[in-house]
Amino acid sequence: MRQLGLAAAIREGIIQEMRADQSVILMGEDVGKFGGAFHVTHDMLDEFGAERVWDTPISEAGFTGLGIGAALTGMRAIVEYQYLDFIFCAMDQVVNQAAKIHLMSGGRAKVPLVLRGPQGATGRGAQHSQSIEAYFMHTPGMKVVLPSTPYDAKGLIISAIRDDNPVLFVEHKLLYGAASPGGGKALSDTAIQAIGMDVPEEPYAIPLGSADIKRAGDDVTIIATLLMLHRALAVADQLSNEGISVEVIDPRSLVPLDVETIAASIAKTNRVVVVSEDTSRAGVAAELVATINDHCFYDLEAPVQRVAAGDTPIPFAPAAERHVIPQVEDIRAAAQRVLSD
Amino acid sequence: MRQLGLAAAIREGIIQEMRADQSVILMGEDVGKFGGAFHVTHDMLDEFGAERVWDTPISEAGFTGLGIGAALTGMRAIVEYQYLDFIFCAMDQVVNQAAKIHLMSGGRAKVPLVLRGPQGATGRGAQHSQSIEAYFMHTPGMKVVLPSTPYDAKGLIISAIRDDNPVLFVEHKLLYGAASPGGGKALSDTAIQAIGMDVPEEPYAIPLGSADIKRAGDDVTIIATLLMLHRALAVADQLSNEGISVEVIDPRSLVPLDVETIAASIAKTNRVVVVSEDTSRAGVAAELVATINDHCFYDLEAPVQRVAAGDTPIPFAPAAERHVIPQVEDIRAAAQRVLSD
Amino acid sequence: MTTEIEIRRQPVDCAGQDAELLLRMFRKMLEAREFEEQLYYLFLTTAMPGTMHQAVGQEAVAVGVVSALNPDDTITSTHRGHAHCVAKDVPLDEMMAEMFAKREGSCRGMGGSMHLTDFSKGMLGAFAIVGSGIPIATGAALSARVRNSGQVAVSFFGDGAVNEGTFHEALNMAALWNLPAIYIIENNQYALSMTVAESSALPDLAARACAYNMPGVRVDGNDALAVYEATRAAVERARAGEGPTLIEALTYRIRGHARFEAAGYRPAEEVDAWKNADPIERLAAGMIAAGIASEDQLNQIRGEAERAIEEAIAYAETCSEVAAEDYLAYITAEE
Amino acid sequence: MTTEIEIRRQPVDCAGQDAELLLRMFRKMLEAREFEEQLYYLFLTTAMPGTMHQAVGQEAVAVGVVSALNPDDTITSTHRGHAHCVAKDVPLDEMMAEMFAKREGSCRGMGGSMHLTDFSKGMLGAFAIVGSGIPIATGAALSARVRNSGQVAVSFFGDGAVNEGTFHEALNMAALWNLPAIYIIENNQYALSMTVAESSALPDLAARACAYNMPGVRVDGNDALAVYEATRAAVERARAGEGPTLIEALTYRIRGHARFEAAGYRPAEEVDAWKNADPIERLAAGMIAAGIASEDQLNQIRGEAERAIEEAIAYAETCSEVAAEDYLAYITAEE
Ligand SMILES: Cc1ncc(C[n+]2csc(CCOP(=O)(O)OP(=O)(O)O)c2C)c(N)n1
Ligand SMILES: Cc1ncc(C[n+]2csc(CCOP(=O)(O)OP(=O)(O)O)c2C)c(N)n1
Ligand SMILES: [Mg+2]
Ligand SMILES: [Mg+2]
Repeated sequence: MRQLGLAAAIREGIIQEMRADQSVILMGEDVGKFGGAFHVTHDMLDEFGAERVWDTPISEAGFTGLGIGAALTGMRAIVEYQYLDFIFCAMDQVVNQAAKIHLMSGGRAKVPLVLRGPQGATGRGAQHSQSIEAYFMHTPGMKVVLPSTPYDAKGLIISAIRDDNPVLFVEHKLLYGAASPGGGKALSDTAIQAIGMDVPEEPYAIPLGSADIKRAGDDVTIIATLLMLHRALAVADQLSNEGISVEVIDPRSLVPLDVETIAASIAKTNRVVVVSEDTSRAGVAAELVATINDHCFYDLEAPVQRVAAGDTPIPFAPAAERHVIPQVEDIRAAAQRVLSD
Repeated sequence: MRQLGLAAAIREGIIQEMRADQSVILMGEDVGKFGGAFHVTHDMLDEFGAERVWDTPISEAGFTGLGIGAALTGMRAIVEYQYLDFIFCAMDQVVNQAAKIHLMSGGRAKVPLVLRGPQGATGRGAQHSQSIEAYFMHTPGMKVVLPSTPYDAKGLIISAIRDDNPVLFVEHKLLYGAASPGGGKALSDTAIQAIGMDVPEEPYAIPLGSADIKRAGDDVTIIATLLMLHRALAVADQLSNEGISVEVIDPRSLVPLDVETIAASIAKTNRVVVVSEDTSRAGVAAELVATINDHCFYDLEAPVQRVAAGDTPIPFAPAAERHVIPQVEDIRAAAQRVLSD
Repeated sequence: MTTEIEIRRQPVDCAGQDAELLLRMFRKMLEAREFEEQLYYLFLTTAMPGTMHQAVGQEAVAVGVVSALNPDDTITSTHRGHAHCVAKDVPLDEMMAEMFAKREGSCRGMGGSMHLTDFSKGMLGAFAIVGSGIPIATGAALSARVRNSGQVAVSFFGDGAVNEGTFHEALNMAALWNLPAIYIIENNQYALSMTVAESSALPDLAARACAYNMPGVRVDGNDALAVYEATRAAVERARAGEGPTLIEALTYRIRGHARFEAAGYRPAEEVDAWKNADPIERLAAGMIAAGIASEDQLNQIRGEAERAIEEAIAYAETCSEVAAEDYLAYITAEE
Repeated sequence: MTTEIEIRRQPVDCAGQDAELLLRMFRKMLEAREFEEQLYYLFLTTAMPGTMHQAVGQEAVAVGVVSALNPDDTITSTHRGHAHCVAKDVPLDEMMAEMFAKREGSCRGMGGSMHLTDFSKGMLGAFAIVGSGIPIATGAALSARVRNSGQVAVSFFGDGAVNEGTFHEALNMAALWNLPAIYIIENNQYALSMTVAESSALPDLAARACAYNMPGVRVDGNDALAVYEATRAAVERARAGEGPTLIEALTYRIRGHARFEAAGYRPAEEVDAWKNADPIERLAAGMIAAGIASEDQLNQIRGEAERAIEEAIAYAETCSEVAAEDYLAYITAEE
């Protein structure tokens, strides 16, 4: 089958939904004429015109609000942030407005809105490196989706666009693939696996809330998203050489979360490592640990190992950034700890 | 000793620091002429003048940035948000700027900034009821402080002002006490305990990162902050009638967190309930569960019970709000569960 | 630099104007007034949940603006939104039921006073974060343009809201793209305790449109007809694809900021002077002077408005209580 | 409505001007230019970490503005901040070491290109979130006022940044309170791919000051002396307590937006035309025409600037690597 990179897969999903549904519009900085800072929206302006692809000023709060207003009145709006770090400029619109409108209206208003963009640490310093998903996991009324492969990305972006709620769709710069400016570096991260690159040409939807077992195993469960999923798979490879069988689960969406798949795995392995690139404290990994505590405590033979970014703004120097962000070795060490505990 | 309410205690702490240190300034909406929407800054404009007490336009991002700029250049700035829900309008300034500047400058710049205001659900609907501390726990570079009694409030606000970092200082409307417009309702919440109301007149500082055992006990540990601390104490009262001895811990600051005090308690009781008014998912309680998993797993005889607000925007109708926010009965039921597990 | 504010007391100049329009506006203003006056009384005497912000004295803005719109045009409102809802034909019964936190409320008891909304009437939401509705209305204008629907979108907000970044960002985009949007600054001269001169470097708020290459118009906000006319011109511009307009309607909030707030920061003479410039009385006097209605006719309308609110209260009292778990159905929208 | 942009190529009019000032500006501009040109080469040929945004062609703005300041006046900068740092006397060695992510870097290797900072020089920070430095500089101005220090605070930002809410909120407060702040729009005519006309409803950006009752001045941003003069007037105003000024300096970014960005959205003739309006050459020509310096003298300065950058690179190469755990000392400030 035809192979695509992640950026290209997301792009195809968006284009197909825009073709199928006139109400889908796109907005953000440099998304039109320029085709998007990471080329995800390449050529869309040409195909769909300036009434559906809006090149906005640098006004994150403003154009997020525009997306909400459009979503309230019959559109499905896709809003791109050039880096997800900039979503904080629009935080009130996302947290206080988009996420709350459906409930505040007693279910009468809907906000079909996709908020998407790239994140992840790639040597750009504290303001261009964050992983932001936990802020929105903690914001009721939103869904949070994170694809780790091109196949998942296409199916998930289509579901996100069709969803009637605000959906944060998180993309990792290092996973975009060679076609994108983020791709150069991607190729140099040796842990990135060439998985899920066979992408069907026809549109397909992957339901939100369905985790995917990226690798089946018996001895220890590793739960990871985005780039960390690839590092977890690298660890699974390494450990299998030592006779240890690792199950790697990709939640694919954190809200809704597929607790069943996770619990079934833990019932089998009794040992878990959770991995996330975001800041550890009150982050994704913390919530996963708490969820496992809630549902699987008596299945655990050792404390869940939580592996996440250090509780620090992300430093510029590559050696320091590497120390903050979980590396293959860190995940491997955690797996070994949970196995020996 | 003289008794004070929480709002009055915070006010006294701020005034004493402003008297002692010319570099302390205050800014926010209606903090001067009007004395603050909850009267915390009452009469400060008269005493300190318009050069130190700034009545700002409704420009949260703007005046937060002003506070940062002032803090970078020799001031200690205290910024009030009329409700903490509005801090999202300033989120970029808080998360991307204030919290990261010290690290980005290689330790050469300091941002002594207190961000404070009231939060908590009091029948005002989704945009005036949130508990926001987890967003900032998850933001490295900040400290997060939450007083539950007037005594703590005065000692903690003084420490917060003297701290060289951005500190989020969270106040709960229902705890403000009768002198404040928030106080009317406070009196009608029967769970609020008259504790820590003896407040010394002289200034004193309570170190950040020092938890307080509000009630000692042996059978189960309840960790709670703000209003929930009072509800936890009410539960402890009720259970003591049934011969169950509850230890109630008030972390007082979530960043830094006094893990030692918590671990020592769990080593004794082996059973824990964590309670927080913020949204459960990826919230304060999740982080506490994860921290306990990290440090105390082998001391646990039952899964930690997590009690927090439902994963929903906060509904207006009082019956619904009560269902979302942890009540005395919910905490009590959790304690009973963890004891019988 | 700042336009000196003159308090106008003269009757609205109704000569030769459309009687039906004037009477309808009069009735709507009375309903809005009575809705809030009765609420105030209910808050004093019963266990009403939550809080509320009264627009008493400002009714001509809401009613004048909305009277120039089509039913399918959209609006966004604020924490002070009752009058906007009344003007936009949100059923009084449902509004009152919402204030009582009842299931039959316009937001099913989930929103309350600060979030009164009714999509079926083009009322897109009351946003209680100051300034937050401005880009949302702008998005509705963008959507109208994409759908080629001919609708206009109106955002109501206060004098305090012009200092939020959202005002700036939204107005720039609306003007840049000639969106069919209309921005109404309800300048009641105070943002809680802060006067316009204390919070805006350019206290002539309509003039702030200069930065967006957009027309800015100041209008007597206690003259429903003047507000109507100014809005009508803006609507025409918008529907013709000529872009947005900023309208500053000068008015006064007679009550405190919220529920029982005493507003001690305002001189008593100032409040009194504005009480004597009441927009409802000015319209009544104008209609009588122009021979459009008799005192009797107007009294009859007054009685009808009072009864409509009485009935709304009676209705709300009989509605069903929100159940503790109702909200679970409204967290996310699912097919 | 929009001021037509005229590309000026004439020599800077240096007749009767302070030679020392002109030569100093020339030297600073050369250092900034050379710093970035060498960096570009290093990014091409070595494993430089991170990215960078060049201000090649815009040096007259940074240097002209800062030349009108005292050493203890403060500035904030952006993602495109190298020239601001050079102008503000941040040591070139430390700047280069920071680019190399070395411990001796001005931010100890924690900041990088987008966050070059040096407090000891009044350089308060490079803020790479567009618009975010504007209120921070305004806070420095407020602090100067509270401390009665006589300092002014300058915020540099791009034409794209005027559309952020922070611009609006900060300028309003600065004007409202007459703070000693100066706002420099470095209008290089593009925000990544977006032209000013595509993103600003009022493309005459200086004129946007109208909304804040603040003077707005447009100046030839490739004429260091003109920039200097405009800033000097603003500094005088600010120090006299008369409040802030908005200055729009019209210039052009000769390179792509970042590192290897090709800027294919710009017509080649436009780029060429601006290359011929180079601010360094214009100043050189002006000094020669006015007899302030000889070609030889200027060549000597050119050589010195080149050597200074060479030395900075040599220094950076010998500096020590940041250790993996260095950052732990910088997360929070503790006594
Ligand atoms: C972002 C934000 N900041 C502050 C508040 C608190 N607040 C509510 S209304 C108000 C005053 C608003 O003034 P204005 O915009 O003039 O409207 P008015 O109340 O006069 O109708 C304030 C400060 C808020 N709701 N939202
Ligand atoms: C809030 C925010 N939005 C978007 C970006 C991405 N971005 C970086 S620079 C830039 C263009 C800025 O244009 P301008 O302000 O004119 O400065 P210039 O790059 O021309 O110097 C953009 C969109 C950002 N860094 N911050
Ligand atoms: Mg007002
Ligand atoms: Mg630019």
